[in-house]
Amino acid sequence: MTDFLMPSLGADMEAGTLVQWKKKPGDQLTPGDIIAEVETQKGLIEIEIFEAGILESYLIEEGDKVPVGSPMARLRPEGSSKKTPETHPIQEKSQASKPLAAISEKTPSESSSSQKKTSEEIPRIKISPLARSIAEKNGIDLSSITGSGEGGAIIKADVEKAMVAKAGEPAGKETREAPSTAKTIPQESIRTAVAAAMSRSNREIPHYYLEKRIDMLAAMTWLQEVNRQRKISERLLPVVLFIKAVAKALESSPELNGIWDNGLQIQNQVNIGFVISLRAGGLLVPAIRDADLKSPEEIMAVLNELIPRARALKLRSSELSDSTITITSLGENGADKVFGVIYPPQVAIVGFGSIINEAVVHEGMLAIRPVVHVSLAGDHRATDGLSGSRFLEALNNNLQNPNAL
Amino acid sequence: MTREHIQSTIFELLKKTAPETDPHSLRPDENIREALNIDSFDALQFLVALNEKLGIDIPEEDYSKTTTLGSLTDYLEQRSR
Amino acid sequence: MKNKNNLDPEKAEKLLFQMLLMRKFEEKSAELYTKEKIRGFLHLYIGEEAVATGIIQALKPEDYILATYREHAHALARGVDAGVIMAEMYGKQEGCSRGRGGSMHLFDKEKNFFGGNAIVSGHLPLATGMALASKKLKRDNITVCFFGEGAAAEGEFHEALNLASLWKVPVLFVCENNLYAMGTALRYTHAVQEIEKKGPAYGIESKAVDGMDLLKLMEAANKAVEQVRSSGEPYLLVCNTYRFRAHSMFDAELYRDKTEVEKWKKRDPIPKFRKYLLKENLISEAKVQELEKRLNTEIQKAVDLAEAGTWEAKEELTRFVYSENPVS
Amino acid sequence: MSELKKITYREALKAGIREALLNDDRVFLMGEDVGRYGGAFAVSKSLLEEFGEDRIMDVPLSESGFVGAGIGASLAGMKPIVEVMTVNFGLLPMDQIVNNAATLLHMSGGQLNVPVVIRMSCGIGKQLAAQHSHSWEPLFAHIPGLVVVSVGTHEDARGMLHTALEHPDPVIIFEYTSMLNLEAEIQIDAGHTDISRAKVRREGKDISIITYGIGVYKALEAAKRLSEQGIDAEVIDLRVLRPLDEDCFIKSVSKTHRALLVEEAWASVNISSEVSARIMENAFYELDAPVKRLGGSEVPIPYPLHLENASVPQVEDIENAVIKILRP
Repeated sequence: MTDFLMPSLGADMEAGTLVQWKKKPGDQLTPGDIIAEVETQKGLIEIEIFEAGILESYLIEEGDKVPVGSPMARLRPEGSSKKTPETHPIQEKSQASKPLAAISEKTPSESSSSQKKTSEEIPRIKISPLARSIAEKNGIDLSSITGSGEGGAIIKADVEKAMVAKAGEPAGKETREAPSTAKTIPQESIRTAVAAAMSRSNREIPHYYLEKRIDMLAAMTWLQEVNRQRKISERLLPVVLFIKAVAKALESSPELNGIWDNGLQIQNQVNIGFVISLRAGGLLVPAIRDADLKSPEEIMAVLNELIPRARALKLRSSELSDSTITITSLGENGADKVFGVIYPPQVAIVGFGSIINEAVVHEGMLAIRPVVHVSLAGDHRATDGLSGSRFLEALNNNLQNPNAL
Repeated sequence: MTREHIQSTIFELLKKTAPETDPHSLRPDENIREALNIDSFDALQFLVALNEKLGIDIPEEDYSKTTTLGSLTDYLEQRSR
Repeated sequence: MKNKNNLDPEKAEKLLFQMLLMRKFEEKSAELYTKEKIRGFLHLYIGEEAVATGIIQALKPEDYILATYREHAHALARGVDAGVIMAEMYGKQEGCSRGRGGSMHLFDKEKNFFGGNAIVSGHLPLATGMALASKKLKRDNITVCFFGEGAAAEGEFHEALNLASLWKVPVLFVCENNLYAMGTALRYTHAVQEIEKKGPAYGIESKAVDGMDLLKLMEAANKAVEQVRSSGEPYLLVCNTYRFRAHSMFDAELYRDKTEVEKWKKRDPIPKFRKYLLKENLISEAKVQELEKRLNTEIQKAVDLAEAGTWEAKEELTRFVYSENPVS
Repeated sequence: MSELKKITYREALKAGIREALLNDDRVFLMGEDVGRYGGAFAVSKSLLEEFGEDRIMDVPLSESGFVGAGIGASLAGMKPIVEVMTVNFGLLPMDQIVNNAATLLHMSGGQLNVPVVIRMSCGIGKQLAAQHSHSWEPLFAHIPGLVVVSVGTHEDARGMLHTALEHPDPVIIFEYTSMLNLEAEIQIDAGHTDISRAKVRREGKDISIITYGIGVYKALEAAKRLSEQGIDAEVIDLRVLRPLDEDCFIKSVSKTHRALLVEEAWASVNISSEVSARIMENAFYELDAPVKRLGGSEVPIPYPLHLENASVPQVEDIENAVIKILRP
């Protein structure tokens, strides 16, 4: 038995529509017979048969449109009674081409996503290819060179001038590393990164510590009142008040909101790094940008978006490098107090212990009230205890007036 | 809503919050957050998810009734009636 | 022992076999095309076999032949092996053009077969130039150039005829007038439909002949070839013929009537020639049957060779853009 | 030091043709008005008298016909020099050049090489207006299978034809109408031109001016003026536009680190476009400034002299462009 296939009548013919069968099942077929009429984009074409035999059965009906190579009818070749059907050339072809198609589907999406990542926020320096390669070979810092080429581009002559200047300088000056552009954060590297940062902090930063106990009754009452009126998904956590209160307190102590790079550089933006511990160990400190300008609701919204992303290790590199000060908060059920280690190059970290009930003297009376122990670790190169003390006092005031946050 | 349904929902959501733990091993009187090491943010997310799944809103003043597996199940069962 | 048409049994058998081979070879090609073994364009000569057979039998091996893209039969008549032609149509490197040309570009320099030219009329100036070279080099070979009546509407036809006559070079122009330039009938393309009238305008002797009758063609061809060879001047022979099949495989034949095709099929040159040979006792029934059998073996051998052929390595792609041994 | 001789570009071309005719009997010149008229630009004046009409053939106005015949003659063993009076008529035989001359070797699987030489005069003449002022070197240089050369100096006007005729593949030679009367001194015994290599016409270290044809003398003049301002420009005559001698200009740019590309052809998709792309591909890290191009203004060339001059790069334009690159 063989299949009669929709013939290919031209390289540009992809399919044909069976208009009419010209032979019936049982008919004797001789080469040259017209078996069917097929409609193509070029018009009606009579389809010729090339082998002798008997038309066994139709496999498609009049009106059907099928691709070239599709079986149209079954034939019993002359002389033979039974025969295994031939393997279909078209089928073979499509199978063979499948893996290729799969590969080509995959590649573009992969490459485009990786391209997107690497091109992110790299500052462009206008420089000729020749000048760039000379500078790279000789370790010349391009940011210090003024270009004299077209449109201010750095050209070979400029780099050579810089090389002469460099040769005159004392050796050993370290060039600043380019900002990291790491994107997906490999889990195992987080521990290493934390270790490195903390070791560096301990090695380089002379820490001083201050602590203050803050009465949280007003803040908690306010929070309960606010949350009572809200759907559960819109409720605020106490940490939101901590973040906002810290941000606001920095207004009067801007020297704590800065970075140390051969001297204190006070930062205009208040980007609060918020310590998120990962269940698998290690921690990440993404920044809540412009926290001083955000309402508590906005800060909560940021947390709702940021924390799941951090846990999935899907932070952008800028979110990890933007912070100007760090907050670590242990929540309700942890230790009473936490003393942080400053995250370089920042100059301060604020630690909030658990909110606990303690006996306190209030208006001359002993009372049980919710309190939080807040610590400040400061870089003694940048600030001293007086600034820190002023900051904690302001923080206290802010938390006593939650309405104003 | 059956007690079984409530419990299986609780287990499912806890597993999502703390994937490396086994919520089924919780004793009825054990503090969930301490046992499974869930911080305040995740705790809130857990309650939000419960609300979405079961349609039960838990006011903040009732948070104290939700600390153990037993009390949480009782509470939800009662609220669902 | 030759009869009045200068035929002896040996030549008679050879010519009949040649035409049967052309027919069968192309029928097989059509089948292989539908099975996607052969791709690109495939133009069949079926119905016109007497023309190539009649003209080429009159030539010497050193004569140059240029043909069109409907040239399988011409290559076969010239003695290019059927298997090598089939391999070419498969695109295999065992083909006569290493598989690079396909159906439309059969070349065999050794056989002085210069294509396989698929720009209509583009090879007419080449033919004139080749004949010019023969004249300049004082060779006594002639150039034969086949083309369709469609080509006679191109400027290059007129330029080539004018130059050939002007320069008095030995070229035989053979117009295979099958009445259709693709799908447009002669009456829609030529103001003067007797193509043979176009030769005298350039001072070229011209003649029309029945292209469905091998005997008449042989007579006309022998005379024309002889004249070109002896005079060294061009000649235009118009062979009025008909293709039974569509222009190419993908052609719905909207432009002509079935009854017209059937009418022409009655004049099929192959049965006509066979009948004549039998009548003249130049061949026996038994011999005819033996030929048919040999034919099938020959075709099968051709297909086997093409099937067993190999693909030219991709690394060879850029070979022969330029000659490999340029003079420095 | 060999003897110098003052000679016009026209005389140099003619000397080249004459030498070729004397050198090989198979060489002949064919073209419109090459004989009795003496050549449209008097390049072949008196050659008819010297060599006779078999070797110096006047042809009718039928570019497809006689270019095709030239190709055919070369296929059959002759060495034709086909003159297309000007490139402006070069589109008429384009089919012959592209579909036959450039294609036959590859299409026949390496069997048929086409050793024809086609000369065309080219470029802006003297106020010949839009239809007679074309610079179509890029059009021909686009086609694989052709060797395309450009005669930018007197030395090449005399020395290029010989090598072109020795080449086994079709060579298109572009000559420049506007340079015909230009006088220059050439060495009497200067040999034949290597048409596979570009030529450094002036060595320099500050910038590479890469050009061909009419651009060569203009660039040399500009380089002279620039040297007075302390700028040392290298001038490269590409000479062969296909296949490009990449090594030459890549080496030069690697030395000077800057490139200005100059030609008269319309700026988009011209030879400079290709040269520029190759510099990017092969010498990107050597560049100390962006590659700049000076090409023809993209308009049909107008008749009035001042507009004609404005439509192609002049010496001052080259000079200014170099200064702008070096002293931004």
